[in-house]
Amino acid sequence: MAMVLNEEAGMLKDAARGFLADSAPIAQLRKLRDTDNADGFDRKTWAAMAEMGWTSVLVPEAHGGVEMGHVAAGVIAEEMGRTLTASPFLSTAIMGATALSRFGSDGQKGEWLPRIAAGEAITAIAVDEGRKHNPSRVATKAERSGNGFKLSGRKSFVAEGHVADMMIVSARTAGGEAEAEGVSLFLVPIDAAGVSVERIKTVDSRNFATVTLDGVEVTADAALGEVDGGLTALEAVLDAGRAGLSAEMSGSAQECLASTVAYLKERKQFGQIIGTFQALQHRAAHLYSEVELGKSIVMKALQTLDAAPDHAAMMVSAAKAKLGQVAQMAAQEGVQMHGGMGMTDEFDIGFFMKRVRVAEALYGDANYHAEKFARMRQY
Amino acid sequence: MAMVLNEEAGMLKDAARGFLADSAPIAQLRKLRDTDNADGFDRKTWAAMAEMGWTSVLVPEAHGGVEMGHVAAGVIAEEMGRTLTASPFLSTAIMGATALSRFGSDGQKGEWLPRIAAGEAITAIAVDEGRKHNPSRVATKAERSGNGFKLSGRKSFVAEGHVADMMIVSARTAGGEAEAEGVSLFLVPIDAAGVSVERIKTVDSRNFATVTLDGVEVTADAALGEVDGGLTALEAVLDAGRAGLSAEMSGSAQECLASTVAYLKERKQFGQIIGTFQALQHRAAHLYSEVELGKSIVMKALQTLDAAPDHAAMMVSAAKAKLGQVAQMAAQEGVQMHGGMGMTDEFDIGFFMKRVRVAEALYGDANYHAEKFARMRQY
Amino acid sequence: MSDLESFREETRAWLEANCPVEMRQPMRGEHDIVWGGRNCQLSEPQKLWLDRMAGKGWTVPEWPVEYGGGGLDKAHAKVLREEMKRIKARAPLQSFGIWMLGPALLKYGTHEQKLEHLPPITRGEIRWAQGYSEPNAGSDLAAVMTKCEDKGDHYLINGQKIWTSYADQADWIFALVRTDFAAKKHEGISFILVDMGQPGVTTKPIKLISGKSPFCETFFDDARAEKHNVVGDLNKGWTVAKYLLTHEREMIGGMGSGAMRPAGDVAVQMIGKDEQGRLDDPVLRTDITRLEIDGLAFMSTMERVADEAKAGQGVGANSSVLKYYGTELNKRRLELMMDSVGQDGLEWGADDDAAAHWLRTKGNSIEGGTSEVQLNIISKRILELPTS
Amino acid sequence: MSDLESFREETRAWLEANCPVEMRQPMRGEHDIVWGGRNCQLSEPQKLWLDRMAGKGWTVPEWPVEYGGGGLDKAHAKVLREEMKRIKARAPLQSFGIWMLGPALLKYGTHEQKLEHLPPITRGEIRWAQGYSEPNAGSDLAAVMTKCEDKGDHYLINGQKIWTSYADQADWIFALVRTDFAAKKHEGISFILVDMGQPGVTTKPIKLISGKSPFCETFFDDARAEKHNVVGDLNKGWTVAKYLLTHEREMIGGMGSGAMRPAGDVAVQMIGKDEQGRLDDPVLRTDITRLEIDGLAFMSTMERVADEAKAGQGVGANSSVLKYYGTELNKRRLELMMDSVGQDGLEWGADDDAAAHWLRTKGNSIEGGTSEVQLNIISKRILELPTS
Repeated sequence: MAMVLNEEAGMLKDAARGFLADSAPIAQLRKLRDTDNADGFDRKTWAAMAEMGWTSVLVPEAHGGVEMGHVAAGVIAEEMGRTLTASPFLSTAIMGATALSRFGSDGQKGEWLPRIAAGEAITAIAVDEGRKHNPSRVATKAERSGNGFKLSGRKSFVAEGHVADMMIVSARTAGGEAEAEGVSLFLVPIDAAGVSVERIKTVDSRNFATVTLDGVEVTADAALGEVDGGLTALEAVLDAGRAGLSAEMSGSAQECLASTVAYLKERKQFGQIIGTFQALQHRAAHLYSEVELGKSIVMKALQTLDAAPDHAAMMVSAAKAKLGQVAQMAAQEGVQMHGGMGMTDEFDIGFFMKRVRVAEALYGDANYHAEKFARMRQY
Repeated sequence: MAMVLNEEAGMLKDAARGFLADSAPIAQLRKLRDTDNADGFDRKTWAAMAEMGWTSVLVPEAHGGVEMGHVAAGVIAEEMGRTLTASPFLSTAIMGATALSRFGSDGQKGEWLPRIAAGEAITAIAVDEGRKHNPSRVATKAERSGNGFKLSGRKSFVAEGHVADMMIVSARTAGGEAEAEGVSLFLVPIDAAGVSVERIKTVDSRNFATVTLDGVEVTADAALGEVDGGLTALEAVLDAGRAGLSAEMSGSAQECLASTVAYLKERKQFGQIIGTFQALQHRAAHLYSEVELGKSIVMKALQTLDAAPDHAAMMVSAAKAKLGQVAQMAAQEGVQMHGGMGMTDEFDIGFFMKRVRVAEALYGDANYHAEKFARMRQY
Repeated sequence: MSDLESFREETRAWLEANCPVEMRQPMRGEHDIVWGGRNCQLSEPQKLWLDRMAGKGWTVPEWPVEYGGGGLDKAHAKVLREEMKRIKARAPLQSFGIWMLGPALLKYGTHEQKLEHLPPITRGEIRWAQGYSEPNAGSDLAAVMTKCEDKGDHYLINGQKIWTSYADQADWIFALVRTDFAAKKHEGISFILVDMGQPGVTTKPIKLISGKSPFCETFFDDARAEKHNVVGDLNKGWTVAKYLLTHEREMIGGMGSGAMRPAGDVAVQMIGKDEQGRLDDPVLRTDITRLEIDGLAFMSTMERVADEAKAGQGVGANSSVLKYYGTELNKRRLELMMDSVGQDGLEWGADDDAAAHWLRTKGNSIEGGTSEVQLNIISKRILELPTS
Repeated sequence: MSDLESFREETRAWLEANCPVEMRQPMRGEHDIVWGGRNCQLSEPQKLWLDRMAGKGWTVPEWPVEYGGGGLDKAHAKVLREEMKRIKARAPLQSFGIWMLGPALLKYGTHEQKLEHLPPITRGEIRWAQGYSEPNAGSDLAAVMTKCEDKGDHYLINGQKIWTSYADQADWIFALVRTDFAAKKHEGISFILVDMGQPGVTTKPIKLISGKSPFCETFFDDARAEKHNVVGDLNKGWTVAKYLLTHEREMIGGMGSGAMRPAGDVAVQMIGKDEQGRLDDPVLRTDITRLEIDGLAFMSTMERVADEAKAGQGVGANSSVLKYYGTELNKRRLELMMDSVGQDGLEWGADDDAAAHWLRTKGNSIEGGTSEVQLNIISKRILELPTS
C-alpha cells in the first residue's frame, strides 16, 4: 500500500484540521479546565463530530457507520493531537467501535453500534488495575451467578469512565491473577447496580475514572467474545487504541515542533533572533527528523491494522514506543527552547508536555511496548 | 578523602606525561604496527618504565616495590591512555602485582613480585573463554593429578599472552560450567609443557593471545589463593584491572577531546573556523562535561580500591561502565568532527577509536558493568 | 577529649534539649519550609526552634558572630550538621537571604551594610527576593533595562523584573539595575537593595505549568532606594552578579544529586521484581542503571570540583558543568520517576504532588542561566573556542 | 495472461537458462563485486553473466534501449528484480556510472553525450569516479578551486580532488571544476567529464582507519578535456551537482536499512538467551530493541518519502533526513553489532572483516555531505530558520 493518504483520507484531514482549529482549539481545553467542566469535554463539539461522521469512522455500514478504517481514524486522532481536543473519540469511536464490530454478537452490535455512530453512546474500556498497564494482570472477578455473572473488583485509569454509558470490563473467569488464560470481557452499563465511578482529574486536564464493581450482576449476553479467552480480543481493541493514541501523539509532536520553530523565528536574545543559533537549529532539525519517523511508523501501523488486523501487533507496539519517545522529546525540547515562557501556564507548550505524558502512560508506555516488541521478535 | 591528587601523585603525573610524550607517543605505536614488531611493545621503553618504578607501583616494599597504590597506578594508566602507549603495564604492574600481593603465598610472592617490580617478568591473566567477558563461565578443567593439577582448556583474548612469562589461569576444580563455586586460579609458567600460545593482532594494534592448555601439569603450589573459591580473588584482580583500564580510557577521552578542540580551532569550512559553529561548540562542551564526569568516577573508584578494596566493586563497575560510554563518545565525536580527515589512517584520532573499542570489550563492557551494578544495587 | 569531640557532646545535648519534637518529623511538603519574613506565619514549634537556633547563630553557622552567625569553622559546622541529621532536625530557616544575598554582602558589602541587613536575615525577620531577569532579557542577564536614576539623596527606580522567586511574599529585593545607559552592556549595571514594602513596588505571580506560582513579575514604578544600599561600586554590579550567578549555578546544579531516594529503589517499590530478582521492567531498568551511574559520576564531580577549589586547582567555569549536567540529570531522574509511578503519578493536585515536582524540574535547566548558556560558557571559557 | 505475467514467465525462463550457477551464490566479500572498467579482471562466469545481461540491456533495466538500457517501465523492472532475487542472482554490474553519472547524463546530457558515454557504462567497459571534494573544501563543495581554463579547442585542468572513490581503478572521472573565478561561489562551477588515462591525471590511494583504501586523492596537472564533455551549461555545473548530491544522499542514507541481518538476530546468535527466553544481556537488549524500532520507523520513512515523491507531495529536502538519520542509524547498528560479537570482532584482518565494516560506517555520516550539513539543510530549507 502506498504510504500516502488517498483522496478521501486527505479530504478528511483537511476538514478535521479546519473544524478543530475553529471549534476546538487548545483554548477550549483551557476553558474546560478553568471552569472545572463536569464532563471534561464539550458536548456540542462532540455532537458536531458525530454529525461529520467521525464517531462512525470504524462502524460498519450495516450499523449506520461509514467504515473508513484505521487510517482515517488516525487522521482524525492526529488532528486532535494538534489541538489537544478533549473528547471520547479514542474510547468510543476507536476502541468501543472496534470491540463491538470485531467481537460483538449480533445483538450487541445492534444495540450499541448505531448509538456509537450517532454520537449517542459513550463507551469506556476498563482494563488496568495497577499503576502500570498490564492487560493480563486481572484480579477483578466474574463469578458465574445463575444465568449470568457477578463482577467484583476495582479498575483504575479508565479513560472517559466518568461520562461513559457503557464500559467494557476485563474480569477473570478462571486462572490466577497474572495468567493469560481465563480473562473475559463484559459489557457493563454504567447504571448497573453496584457500579461506582470516581472521577480523577489528570495533569493533562482530561478525565479518567476509578471504577469499583461491587457484585455487579450481568446476564450471559453481556460477555463480549469468548469467555475465558478474552485476552486476544482485548489486545486487538487495545492495539486499535494504541495506534490511535500514537497518531494523536504524532499530531502533538508535529504541533510542538511547529510552535517551537515559530518561537525560534520570533524571540530575540543577546540581540539576535534565537533561531539563528546553530545549536538550536540542529536540535530543531534533529527533532524534525524524529517527528518524520514518527509520522511514518504511525501510518504503517494504521495501514497494517486495516490490511491485516491480526498481524498488526508488532507494528503497533513499534509505533507506540517510537511515538512515546518522539512526542516526549518534542514536548521537552519545546519547553526548553521556549525558555522561561515555556514554563508558564500562559503558553500552550506546557499543555502538550502534560498530555503527552498521559498518552505515554495510557495502554502501555514506550518501555512496555519495547519489551513487547522484543518478545515478539523472540529475543 | 579529598578528590585531588596528593603531591606525590601529582609529581608522578607530570613525570609520566613528560616521559610518555617524549619516549612513547602515538608515533611509537604506529611504528610497532607498521614494522609488525614481534613483541607488540617497545622493550626499551618498558625497561625505562621499570627504572622509574612504574612496574613496582603496586608491589609491597618488602618485595622491592614502591607500593604507591591504585590512585598512582591509575595516574600512569591515564597518561598512557593519552599517548596510547603499548606495554604490559595493565597485565603485569596492575593485575599481576595485585593478584600476587593480595592473594599469593609467601613463596609465590617471593618468586614473582621482585621480578615484576624489576620489570623482568611479564604476567598475563587468562580468564575468558567466549566472545564476551564472563569470569564465572569457566570450562577449562583443573583435575587433581598426583600432588598437583592437570589443566586443559582454551583461553581467549589474553592480553599480553604472547609475551608473558607466567599466566594466571582460571580453571574449574569443581562445579558446572557457569557456577560461581569451583573456580580456582593457577600460576602457569609460559614454558610449561602443553601450553601453546597463538598471537592475535587486534584493531588497536595491540596484542592478545589465544592460549591452549593441553594437559598442563602444575604442582599444588601453583594454586593462587583458595582452591574452589578463586572467583572472589579473580574479581578483585579484575577490578584492579578494570579501574586501571577506566583510567586509561579517561586519558584517551581527554586526549580525543583536546585534539578535537584543537582541530576545531584550526580547520576552516564555508570560509569560517569550524570552532565558531555553535552546534559544534555545544557538542564539544557537552563532551567536556562527560569527560569531567568520567575523570571523577575513575578517581573515586581508584581511591576506593586503595581505601576499602573489598568494597570497591560497585564503584569500579560504575567507572568502567561510565568510561565505556564516555571514551567511545569522545572517539566517535572526535572522528566525526575531524570530518574526512578523521577517517584517514594518517590522523591519530582513529587510533583512539580503535583502542577504546578494545578497552571497552576487555574485562566487561559498559553493558556488562551496568548489569553488574544493577545487581549490586539489588534491582 | 578534643575540642571537636567536646563540641559534639555539647551540641548533641543542646539539640536534644532545644529541638522541639515536631521539628524532628520529616517535612510533609513545601508548606513546612520556614522561609521567614514579615508576613510569615509560624507554628509554635517552628517559632521556638527558629528563635533558639538564631539565638546561637546557628541558622547560619559559618557567618561571623557580629552579623548574627555562629562563627563556626568548617569542621565545627560539619559536626553541627551531623548532629542535626542524627536527630532528623529540620532546618530552622531557609532563605535566599542565607543562600544568595548573604554571601554577596559578606564578600562585597561594607561593614555598615552587613550590620544593617545580615542579622535580620539570620533571625528570619526579612525575606529577600532576587531581581535579575527581565522580560526581554531572559538568558541575557546583562541586558537589564530597569532604570535607576540618581536623585541626589536617593535613587529612583522604574522598570520590570520577571522570574523573581516568591516576590509576592518577600520584604526586600536585591536587584540588578542600569545606572549608566551610555556605558557598555556589562558596565552600567549596579547591584541595589530595595524595600518592597513601598507603594512603588508591586508584584504579580506567574502561574506555571505545574499549577504553582513560585515566581512573580515585579514592577518598579518610581520606587525609591537609599543611596547606601548599592552593594559594591556603582556601575560595577555585574561583578557582584557574576559571583552570585556562580553560586546559584552550583546550588541549582546540586539539586540533581543525592537528596532524593535513589531512582532504583523507587522503581522497585512501585513496580516490583521478576523471578530473577530484577526490576520487572527491563527497559526502565536499563535507563535507571545508566541514570544512577551518571548520578554517582556527577556527585563525584561535585566533590572533586569543591576539593579542587579548596586546593586552589579548580577550573572556575566548572560550575557551569555542574549547573548544566546536574539539571539535565535531575530532569532525567524525574522522567524515570514518572515512568516508575505510572498512572498514579498523573493525578492533578495529588497529595504527593509527583506531577508538579516533575514539571517543576523542567525549569531547572532554564533558571539561573539556561543549559544553552552554560554550554556557551564552557565552550568559551574552558575550551576557548572562538566566536565568529 | 497479462503482459506482466507473460513477461515474468519469459524472464524466469531466460534467467534460468542464462544465469551461471556461480552467479547465484552469495558474494563472499567486496572482491566479488563486478565494478567493470578497462582494468577489470573478470572470472569466466562473471564475464558470461555481464555480457548476457548487458545484451538484454538489463544491467540498467530502466534506461532507454538506445543508450544500452532495457527500456523497462517500473512495473516490468520490478518483475525482473523479483525474478533475479528468486534465484539469488548477483547483480551483474555495479558502478558509479550506473548510480551517479548515468542519471545525471540522462537528465542533463545532450543526445551525443548520452550516446558516447552511456552504452560503455551499461556494458561495464568504462568505470567512472566522482571528483567533487577538494582538500580545503570538505563539506563546502561549492568552494571548489580546481581550475579549468578554456584553451580554444579544449579545456586545461589543474588542481586536486580528494575522496574520489576507487579513482585508482577508474577510467574516467566526472568532476566539478571552476570555470569562472570572478563569479559568485556557486556560479562559476562546471560539471566536466575527464579521461583518466592521460598522463596529466594521477591518483594516490588514501589509507583509512579501517585499513582499506577505497578513496584516493586525484591530481590534475595540465589535464585535458574535450569541449563537448561539459555536462549542462558552462558555469551551471552546480545544478547538475545538486541533483547528483540528492541522489547520493538517498543512496548512502538507504544503506542504513534492511539489507543486513537484524541486530537482534545477530545478538541472539552471538550471546544466547536466558531462561526466560530473553537475550542474555539485558542492557544490550534494550539498545537493540530501540534500534530495531527506529529501523522500522526509518524504513517506513524511506517508503513514505518515495511514495510521496511519486504522488508529487514530497518535501524535496527530506532526502537530507534520510541521509542524516540513515547514516546515524547505521553507525548505531554497527556499534551494537560490535557489542554483540564481543572479542571475536576485534581481530585485525579477520575473515569476516567485522571491525573494518564497523570502522567504515563512521564515514557514512561524513561522505556525501556530513550529518552537520544535512542538519543545516533541514534547518534552512524545511524549517526555514533564519541565518544570522
